[in-house]
Amino acid sequence: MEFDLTDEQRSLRDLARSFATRTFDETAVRAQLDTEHGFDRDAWRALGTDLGVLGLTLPAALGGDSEPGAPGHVELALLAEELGRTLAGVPLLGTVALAGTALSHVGDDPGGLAAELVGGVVDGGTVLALVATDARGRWSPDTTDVTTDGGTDGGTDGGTDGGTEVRLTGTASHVLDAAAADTLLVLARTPDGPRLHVVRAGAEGLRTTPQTTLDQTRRLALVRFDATPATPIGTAGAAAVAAVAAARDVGALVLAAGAVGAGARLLETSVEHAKGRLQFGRPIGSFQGVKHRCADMLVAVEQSRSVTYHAAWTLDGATDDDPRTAVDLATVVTAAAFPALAKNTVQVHGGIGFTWEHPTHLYYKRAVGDAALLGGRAAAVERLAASVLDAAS
Amino acid sequence: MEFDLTDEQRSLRDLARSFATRTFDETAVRAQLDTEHGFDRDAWRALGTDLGVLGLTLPAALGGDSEPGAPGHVELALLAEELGRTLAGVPLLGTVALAGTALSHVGDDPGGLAAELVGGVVDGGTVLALVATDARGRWSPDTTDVTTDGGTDGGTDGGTDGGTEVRLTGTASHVLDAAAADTLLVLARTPDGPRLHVVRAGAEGLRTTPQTTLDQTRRLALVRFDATPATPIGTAGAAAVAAVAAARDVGALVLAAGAVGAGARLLETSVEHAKGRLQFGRPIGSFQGVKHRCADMLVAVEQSRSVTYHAAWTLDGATDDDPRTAVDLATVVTAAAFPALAKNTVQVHGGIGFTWEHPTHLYYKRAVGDAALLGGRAAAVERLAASVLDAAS
Amino acid sequence: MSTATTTSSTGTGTGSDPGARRARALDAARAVVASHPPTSTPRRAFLEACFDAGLAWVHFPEGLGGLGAEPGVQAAVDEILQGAGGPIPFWLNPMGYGMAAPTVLDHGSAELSERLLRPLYVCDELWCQLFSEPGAGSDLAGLATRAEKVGDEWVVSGQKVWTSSAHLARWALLLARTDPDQPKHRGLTYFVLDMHGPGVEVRPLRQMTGEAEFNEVHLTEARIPDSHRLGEVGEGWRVAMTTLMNERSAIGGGSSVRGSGSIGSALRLWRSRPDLHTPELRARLVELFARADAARLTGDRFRIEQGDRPAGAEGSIGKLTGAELNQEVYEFCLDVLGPDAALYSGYGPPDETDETDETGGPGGPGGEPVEDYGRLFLRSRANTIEGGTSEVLRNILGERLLGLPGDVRVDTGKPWREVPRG
Amino acid sequence: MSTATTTSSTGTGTGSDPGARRARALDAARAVVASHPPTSTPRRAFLEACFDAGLAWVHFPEGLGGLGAEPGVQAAVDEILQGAGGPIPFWLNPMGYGMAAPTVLDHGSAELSERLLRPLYVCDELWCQLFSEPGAGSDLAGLATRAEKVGDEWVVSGQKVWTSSAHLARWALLLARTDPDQPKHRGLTYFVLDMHGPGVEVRPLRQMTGEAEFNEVHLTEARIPDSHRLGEVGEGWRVAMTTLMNERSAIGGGSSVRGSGSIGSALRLWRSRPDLHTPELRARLVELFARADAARLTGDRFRIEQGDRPAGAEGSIGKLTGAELNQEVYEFCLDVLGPDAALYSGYGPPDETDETDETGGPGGPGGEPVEDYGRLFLRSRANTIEGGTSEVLRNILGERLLGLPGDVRVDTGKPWREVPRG
Repeated sequence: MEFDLTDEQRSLRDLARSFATRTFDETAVRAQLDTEHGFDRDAWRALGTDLGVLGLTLPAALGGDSEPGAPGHVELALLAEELGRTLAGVPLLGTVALAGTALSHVGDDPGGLAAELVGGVVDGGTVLALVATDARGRWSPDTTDVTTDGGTDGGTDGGTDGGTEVRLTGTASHVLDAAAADTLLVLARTPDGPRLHVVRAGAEGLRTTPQTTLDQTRRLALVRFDATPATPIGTAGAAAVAAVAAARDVGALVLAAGAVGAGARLLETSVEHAKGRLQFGRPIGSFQGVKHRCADMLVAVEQSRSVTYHAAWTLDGATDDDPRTAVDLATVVTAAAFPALAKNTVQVHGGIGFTWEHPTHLYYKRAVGDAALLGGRAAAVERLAASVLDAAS
Repeated sequence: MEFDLTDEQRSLRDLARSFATRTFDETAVRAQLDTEHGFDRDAWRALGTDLGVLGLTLPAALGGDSEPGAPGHVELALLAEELGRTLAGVPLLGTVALAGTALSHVGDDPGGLAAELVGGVVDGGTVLALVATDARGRWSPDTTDVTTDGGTDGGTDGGTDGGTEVRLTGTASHVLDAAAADTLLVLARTPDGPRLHVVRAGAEGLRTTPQTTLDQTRRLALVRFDATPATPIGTAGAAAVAAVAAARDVGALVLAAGAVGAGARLLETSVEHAKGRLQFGRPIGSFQGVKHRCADMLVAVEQSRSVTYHAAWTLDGATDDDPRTAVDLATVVTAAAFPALAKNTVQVHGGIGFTWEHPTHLYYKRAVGDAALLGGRAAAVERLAASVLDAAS
Repeated sequence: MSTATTTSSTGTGTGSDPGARRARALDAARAVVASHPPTSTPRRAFLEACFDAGLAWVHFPEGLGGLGAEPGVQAAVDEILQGAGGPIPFWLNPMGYGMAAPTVLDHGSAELSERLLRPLYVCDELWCQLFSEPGAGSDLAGLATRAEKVGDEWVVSGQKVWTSSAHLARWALLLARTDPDQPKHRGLTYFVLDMHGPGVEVRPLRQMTGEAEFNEVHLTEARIPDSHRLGEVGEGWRVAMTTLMNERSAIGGGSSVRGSGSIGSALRLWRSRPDLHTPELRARLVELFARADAARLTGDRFRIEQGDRPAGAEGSIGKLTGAELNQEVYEFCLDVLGPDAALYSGYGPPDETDETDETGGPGGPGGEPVEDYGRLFLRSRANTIEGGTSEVLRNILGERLLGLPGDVRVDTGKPWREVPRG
Repeated sequence: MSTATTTSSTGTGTGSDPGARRARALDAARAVVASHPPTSTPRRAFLEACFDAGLAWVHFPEGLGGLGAEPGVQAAVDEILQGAGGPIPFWLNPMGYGMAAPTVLDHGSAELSERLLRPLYVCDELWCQLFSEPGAGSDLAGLATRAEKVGDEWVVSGQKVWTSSAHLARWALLLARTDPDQPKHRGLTYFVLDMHGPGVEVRPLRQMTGEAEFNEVHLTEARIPDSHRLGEVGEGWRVAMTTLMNERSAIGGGSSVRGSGSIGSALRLWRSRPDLHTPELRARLVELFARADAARLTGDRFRIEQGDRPAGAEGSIGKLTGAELNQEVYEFCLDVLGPDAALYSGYGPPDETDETDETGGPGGPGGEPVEDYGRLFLRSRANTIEGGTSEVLRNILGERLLGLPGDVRVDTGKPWREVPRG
């Protein structure tokens, strides 16, 4: 039943919290700010091999743990929530939610490429990046600026011949974890329509240029392909677009769940400060100006959690709602709530909350950065409006 | 200098406040709710003959007091602000601001009709209604649903022959003070374009049906013309449209100024209550939840006053701003602030503010009703956006 | 927790296990629906059958409308009864069903329960609540209505306000001050008042919509037998808190049907008037929809996470957000209506018999749409005041759920009569 | 109001009438511009000429940068000086020009004014303010930095924070506690501290933008001669209030140029990126524009209505609304930027020499646009905290302008050392 966690799910949550708290205290999180890729490969491997939680939503057929009766999105959301609480430096979003989901939807996998890649993801050994933004960083699978050689003048070998090497040329910007990735999964235009391609790090003609991000805990890069060798995977056309859209949905769930965890942590920090900070001889939380702000934060956290869990349960097929609508609702709510929670946390803390030394700015930047990913809140609002307002009913 | 009231202007304001306070205490205002037309003809006459303030913005050439060097919009705003404070039941908006301004802009007046009507307005003897809404009540001078007989099949007598009687047919809804008006000034489509026409109350084929209004202090009516005799006035086409647009601007100024006065009164009421009402053994105004709400109300009143005075000074030609932009700004700010002030007043008062016996609901309904007049806030937002955002700069 | 003569309301009735009790309740519901098909049985007869079968409140004791089952079983029973077309008892007698019944059971004598519960459930006797006073709104515990013991009776004088259905009610839940020398919370006692007795005068209270949905109740030496006291003398506040928590939870619980409530009203307006669509209005509506759905899902989640545990302060989240959302939704509706927002369906004379949805949302007792947007708009203005102002609710969230310190109090420990009022 | 040796700052200098004083000031300004054309004269020489001609603060006494004219004359003088290309002195030395100068003049000795005002104005000596402490933010009067009299000197220890330009300043306005046994407001004294003296350590304080615009200042037995005291011992709070009122008024006064400040930044973005326009963003921007213009016009109106009267609590309206507006405007900018909102111009290492506009708005001292939206966005987060939190400002509006009762105080009348802190 929706919202009714099983004992196994509770255990998973406890495990994830314990891991995140232990592995990503503030010092560890800050240490990642100055590293090349912004996350911790050892922790990633531990999540895969020690905890075994990276295949939750990846199909069993490819080596993951997801089965039709237990799709795993609720579990993924719980994991993402706990990792979000601490701003844990791991590439869950890019590798599992985006690239992993896209690989899960490629369909026919005659060369076993998808299974090979998913296998690497599941044991935490591999970092993937899904390239589905255009040259200006817009999430726009329909208008990617990367093309296969031959461009639009048409090949004759059809669109399903996995394994035949092609060459990619073009640019994609704002690609999550592109600089760190061992393998890129690239949506490129082909004569048969958009298609996913596998490109190995270090491939000829591949250049990734890190971009300076507002949120230092998630790294983006500009990716340029210049006749870069690539292996097509899955079918071209609508199927590829659908795979990327599915990836976006799961990515949005992970963002929303991360926002729930981070938002809950911000609320805790704020309440703690409001209880302990004395001004005018009394805790500032005894002033309604502060108390009511905290109350609104509580509402924001609880509503964020509700819509996020609902999206997870719906992706798992456990509600009557439309999965994409449920995910968009989660994005619309959390992408407003998370920045508001972070702003309110700064305000409750006063000047100290504005300093580099205080952790709040890390959360604030995560909130702002996340809201700019995957098409942003505006695109989710637009899809939600089309779904619930424009549809006949 | 803008915002620097002259001694004469201050005197006018004091005079208006004293009149409004004396004539429109709460009992008098409530008494008007149950009358046929919702306002007090005696008070109207007193404003004209005793106070002599109804011709402030009407041209001296037509018998008013407005001269090129002293156009009178600041004075009109001060008058409207003070009348708005008490919700004084007088037809200032419809008769002076809307119909009076339109008459001031008709141009050639060979028959002396405009002068005759303005003369009646100035001494408070006449009530006018400007008919410029369509059959659904939308303020849309370009698409009025009233036409002269002959419709669009073309007359040959040109468009400037004031005095020649024509017949009007059609419907206009939501016409302010139409049931009370001695004379209607009607925008109708003619073969030469839109043109203003004078229709006397009681004319053949004229039917005014009062509509039940949310705000009982301003009355609207459905007006039907069935081959109703009418006298054209002014030139047809762009000039008539401009006259109605000018009327709308001055009408919007009067609405904004009324909102300032009413809003200031709401703030005073709220502060008074917050000081005197004790809960938990202390005045509720000592709780930040109430105090901060009152502070926000103060900001709303002061900003409303600033934009409204600015619009008045700009209509008087005393600033570099564009008059219509200044008026639209005033509408955009006050049409949001006034309802918010009324809502906050209810909230500060608690249950008592929701009762019929407490005056707050009268202000609340005025705020809501005003926001629906003259095209509403949305139209002003749209014009303002076109002016300040879309214009090259 | 309860007076000596009270039967506990927790379900431990028959000694059977919970599963058996559940099965028995469901069987009983099916049997009632079979023997008294709600669509062809008079309402009163149907309700009598339900009560006598123990389906009124399944967790109540047998003979008093219950079967001693777990409270959670009620939902499944209601699904059977209402699924077959039975009425929603809560809406027929809201103060009676949701608030009076559990309070009388838990805090009154067995005799009192015997006397009151059946007429309450079958709607022979409606209930109202006499809590708020002109001088005691947010500070309910500061109320001044005085009850003095004279022999075996209490003599009550004072003024109550914001009473729904007082003119229709036979019984009232009354909170009165029995000891003004105690600090305010400790001098209150809770009673059942006979609204038909002498000294009880009900006056309609007209509100800004033009209607008189509420009343003032003036008490002038009204008399209450001591046997109609609920809980101990001086324990009225504690008893009332349970009651209020149930009320807020009921108001704030919201609906689990997407697009119901005020947002449903807005959606119907939107769909019926495509001529009024603009991109700005569309953007506003989808934001309101998202907030409404977030509130709805939060209500669902709390209900499920709460399970059989008693309602807590979480209910205040639904009440707070629902009230503010209602207001914004109806503001939106008026903005959609454009010039027609200036019109109204009529203030008319005060109508004493008018009854509307407590929440100000559309939908009468049967849920039928009432799309009088101007009236709904005005009515919604009270949503952030009635049943706890938004300020009080934010304090509750801050203090009870987050553990923040209370406002600085100037009345703590002071005898009630020494605390300034006004 | 002032110490015995102080010259009053109100303009009664030369015995001539106000009109004559005004004319004399304008003549002097024209003469300086003619003799020292600002576009070809070194800045320091130009400022010296202004000071010596009495044009620094025209209402100050002659010889101390003024001419004894009415304060209102300054605007006309500045129009001449700045119209010819002269610098805006406020931006060269904000704490010095706007706050230190009038405080030193009003509350310091004549000798101190002689020593300090000219180097201040010509920017030989910059100033900073040592008020806030880690434990005293909104509750500034609760500050703990201790000053003890030893002979003819004061020995000061404590920690200050949020000090702009502390690393560049020669002098600081310091508020310190001289009597911990008095209630908090009465135990404070105001000083001028030599930042170059021993016991003064300045540490950069890095903020979320990555910059270090502010500093912490640690005072360890720093010494101040008693002649550098401003006002009487124990009168520091009253002196500071004047200073703060001037600060808020300066921050909140806003600009009288439509479309300047943060909204101007947003308008430039909008116009330069038509590819990013959507109806929703357009609707948001015009609402922000309207709010910005309402704030701008309110600032103008208050300035004109205020005339020569001292700044009052009205200034808090501009500070409050400007701060909240700034934040929303830059949030809007990031939303316009879409995916690029995720990028940043770089946190780099802490840069101690960085100087930005105090208000977080775009525009450096000369007003040149600085369109680094990510940085402006992050910087604006402090706007609702610095110079008075929005909570404190709403209290000020409620209490001082509306006359509402104060928060219930638990520290009134208590000796400072007995009030809980933390």
